[in-house]
Amino acid sequence: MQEINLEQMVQKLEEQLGDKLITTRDQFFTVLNIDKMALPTLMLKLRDDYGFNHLANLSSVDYGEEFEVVYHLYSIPANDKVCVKTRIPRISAEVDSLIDIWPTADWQEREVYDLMGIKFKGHPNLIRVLLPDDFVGHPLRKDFVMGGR
Amino acid sequence: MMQSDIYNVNVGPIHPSTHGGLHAEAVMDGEIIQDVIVHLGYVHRSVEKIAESKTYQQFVPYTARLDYLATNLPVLGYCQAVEKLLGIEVPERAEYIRIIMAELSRIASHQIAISATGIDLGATTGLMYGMRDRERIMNIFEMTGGQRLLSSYIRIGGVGADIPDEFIPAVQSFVNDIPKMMDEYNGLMTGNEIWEARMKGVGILSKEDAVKYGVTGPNLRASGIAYDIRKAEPYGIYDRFDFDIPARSGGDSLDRWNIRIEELGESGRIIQQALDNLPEGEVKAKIPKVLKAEAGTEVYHRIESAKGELGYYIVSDGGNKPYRLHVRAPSFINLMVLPLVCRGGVFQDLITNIATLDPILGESDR
Amino acid sequence: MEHLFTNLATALTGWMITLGLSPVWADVILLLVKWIIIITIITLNIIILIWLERKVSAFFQERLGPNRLGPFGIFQTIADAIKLLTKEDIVPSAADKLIFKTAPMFFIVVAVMLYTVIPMGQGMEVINLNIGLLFFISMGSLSTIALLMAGWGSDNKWSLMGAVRSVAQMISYEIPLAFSLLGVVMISGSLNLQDIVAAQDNIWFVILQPIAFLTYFIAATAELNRGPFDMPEAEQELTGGAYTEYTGMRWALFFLAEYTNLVAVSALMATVFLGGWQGPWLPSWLWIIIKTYGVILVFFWVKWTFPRIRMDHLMSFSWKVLVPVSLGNILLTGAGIYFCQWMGWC
Amino acid sequence: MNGQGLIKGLGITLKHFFQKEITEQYPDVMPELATRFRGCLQFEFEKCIACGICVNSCPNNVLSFETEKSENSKKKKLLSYTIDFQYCMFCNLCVEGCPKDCLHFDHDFELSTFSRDDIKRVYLRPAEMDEEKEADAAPVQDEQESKEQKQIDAMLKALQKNPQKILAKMLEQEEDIGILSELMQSNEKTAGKIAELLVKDKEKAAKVAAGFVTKEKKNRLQAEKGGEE
Repeated sequence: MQEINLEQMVQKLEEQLGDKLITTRDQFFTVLNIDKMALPTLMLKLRDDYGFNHLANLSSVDYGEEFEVVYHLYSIPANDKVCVKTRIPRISAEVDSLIDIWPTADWQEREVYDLMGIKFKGHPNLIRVLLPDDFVGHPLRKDFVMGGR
Repeated sequence: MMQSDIYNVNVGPIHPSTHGGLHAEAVMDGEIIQDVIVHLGYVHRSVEKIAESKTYQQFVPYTARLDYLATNLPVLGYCQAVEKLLGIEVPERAEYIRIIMAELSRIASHQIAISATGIDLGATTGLMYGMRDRERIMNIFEMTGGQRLLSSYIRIGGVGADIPDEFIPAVQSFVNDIPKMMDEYNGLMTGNEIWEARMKGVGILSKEDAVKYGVTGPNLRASGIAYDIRKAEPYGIYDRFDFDIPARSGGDSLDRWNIRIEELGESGRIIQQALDNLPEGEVKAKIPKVLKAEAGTEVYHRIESAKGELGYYIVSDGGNKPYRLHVRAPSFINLMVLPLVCRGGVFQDLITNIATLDPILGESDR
Repeated sequence: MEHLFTNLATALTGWMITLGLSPVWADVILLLVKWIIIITIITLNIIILIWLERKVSAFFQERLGPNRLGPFGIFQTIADAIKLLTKEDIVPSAADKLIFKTAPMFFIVVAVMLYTVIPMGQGMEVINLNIGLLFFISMGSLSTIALLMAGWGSDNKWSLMGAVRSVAQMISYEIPLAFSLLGVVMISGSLNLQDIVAAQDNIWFVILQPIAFLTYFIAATAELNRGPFDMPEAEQELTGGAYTEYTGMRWALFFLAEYTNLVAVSALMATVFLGGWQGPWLPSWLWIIIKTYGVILVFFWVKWTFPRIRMDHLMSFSWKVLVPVSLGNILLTGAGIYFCQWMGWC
Repeated sequence: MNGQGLIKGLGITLKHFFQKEITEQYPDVMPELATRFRGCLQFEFEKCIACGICVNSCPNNVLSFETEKSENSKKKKLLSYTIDFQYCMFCNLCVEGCPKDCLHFDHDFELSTFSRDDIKRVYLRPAEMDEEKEADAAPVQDEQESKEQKQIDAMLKALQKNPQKILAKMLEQEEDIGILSELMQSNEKTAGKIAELLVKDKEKAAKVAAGFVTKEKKNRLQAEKGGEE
């Protein structure tokens, strides 16, 4: 793997993906906001061309009208880091599964499906992982009504 | 050609060797495992949802309940994540105390892993020796934080209180005894021929699979990748310490076991250095009573917990509570390779593999 | 002291004959009395033995062990026995009731039968069988059936796995067990246990037959289902194996039988390899007790140190190591005997 | 497969066979607890100013209290304070938050009760508090004395409940501790004296305790001799 420069990488990716990719930076991460249709393309590029072989974290945030799926990628051993985000509408909460690119996405995607109710297209075994199978609702959504004390 | 039936055996959720509420459904052909289906969620407490209704400080004790065998590590990770988010500076003395407590927790967790592997493989006496040595760490935790197991001692901005006078001698004597403990575990178990026969070549996890499946921590290092977040992306003051990352290349159960024993010694080295350089001063930063992060800021902070990469992803909406908190639990992800490493082995290997993968269900189920 | 029990027996027979019983009936009654005494001793002995194992294992692990009930916790086992007796007796609804219920009884009966031939002192055995050793080995192998009955009758996957394991294990280890004893038989020229003891007048067979001794020890551990060969039970894997579904007194019977077997096998080991009841100063029946307990302590020591061996390793160890070694031992013994005769030493 | 490892393992267990056991004999012998040990949460009613910081800092809604607004002053009057132990995580956040130090953890860790209702602890407003207020300016001397008296009472209770542990700080030999605790149980005056001294002057208390023990020993010795004669 050749040494990569994050700046160069972002520039190149922006050229290749055009307006589907919007790059922002916060204190800690370079954030690649990608259109959900181009997600697998970008991820494959990141893994194969830039050595991001470690999908550390796969999470999701409920922003009301939209969900955001967040991927934190690291490269071992080069130790670069990048954050990929994609927004999907609440009504048709579906995004491509990354299980073919990183098998570690398997349970992480199942967890997001379980708790946030986002469907992953192409996942071979998309069933609940933490909650019982007969559970109704997705508790991490902000409109989930909590019971109890 | 022999005709045989495939049958399923439910290992757990109530089974002596599943380290909590793990339910592994083994698909077996005689004594040979064809596949393992892992069912999780028996210890699910929806910690991530609870976090959304608690203030940043209030959530601290909950994090201790994630990895209840190494309580200071998840607390440290959370507190550092919040400090990163809010830009809080932690006093020097507190940093050193945190390192000591974190490494003690790592040792305690590894000792549980070691002794639990002992009892899972039938060496009951190994369990007692590991527990006996861990007891000394529990006493140190009781001395500093007041609680033995779930000591919520590390706080946002520092630690709960300064260390008592008897702390340093107790830690020092424990650190001095670590080589002796390692010798004992090695003598009783590692060197034992039966032990070696049960572990060598069992549950092989290749380098490539380990990375693909996102396995981290001792399990990754046993597969031949010397990757440790303490070195790769030092958090706190880990860059000031001199220590090695033990790594093996086989990726089998024996390697995973040996890595944990070697890490006891490395943690001992870190604690020794921290004790030698412990500065005087404050132990808690001056922070406001109500902590608020700027709206829209977010952080992903990861630490090397005893089980692997423990990450906290916190999103803030400007309030005093996290808008969204996600825990990247190493046990959850490490457990994913259980079917992979078990396939083709005999039933007893399943027990060995669960023990050496060392999952903690409180963390994996959250 | 030496002839305390034999004299008692003679006196009892004499007394019964004076009462007008025919000598045959007197013998039968004496046999019964011996049986009852043996069963009583076994039960009492096992209470001590269970306490001893808990205490010894505790000391290995830097614990205290039972220490609340009575001095040094000696009454703990009795309390446990009462608890087990009063527990609810659960028979799984899917179980094969007859087999499930008879299995523990079968097991304990077989275990007690082993004591018939063991010489407990000079002239002290229930029956002085010519084929005592053969009887012991064949009786010992019957316990396999009891475990298979328990495992099959329970209708539980764990139990069945335990039972299948135990059958495989016990049948495999019977062969080296028998072969290792064959060397002793060749030297002493008898299957009678009293003769074997007498043949160790000058030198114990453990010195003449060290390989056989070691093979016997390993094979016996496996036969007893004791750690590191406790595969059929394997609490951490099979959650109790064949005993998973048993509760209360039925389970206690299995436990009792296991310890009975332990004592019997250890006593045979003392008889065959350690000079039996022979020894200076003390009465013969005390010597055999001391030797038996010595062997038992070694069994404890081994169990509480080693991890459990894996099933396939266990089988290959028997067939690839123990069987050839014990066969080689027979060859070696034969050659040795021939050499001795050729030299005119014996 | 040469068996060296097996023999080494046997050696290690044999070595431990002869070592001293480390079992703690709870409940016969109470464990030695660290000073900071968090057992049971205690509340001191008199000190509380009903600020509510503890309630806000508690992660699990364990604490709650009721107040009443006095007519003539702005100050809120605390009526009752409830600790619902079944939810307590013993995290110490309330203790750290309290500005008046009215919450603290004591060393009593045996918190199991027979019924669920007993888990909840409700502190009601003590009647003296209102009376004191009416008396307005009570002499400072008295206050100190009553405080001391309370401490003595608490000590006496503690002595009756668990004499061994407290006495272990003063006396070294176990035999002596046993003698003194027996003595205190039979004689309330002795217990009262020791409790008082423990609060006021610990050194003197140790001396007096030792004195009591020697005296009692002598008495017993004489009694034994008398019995023999």
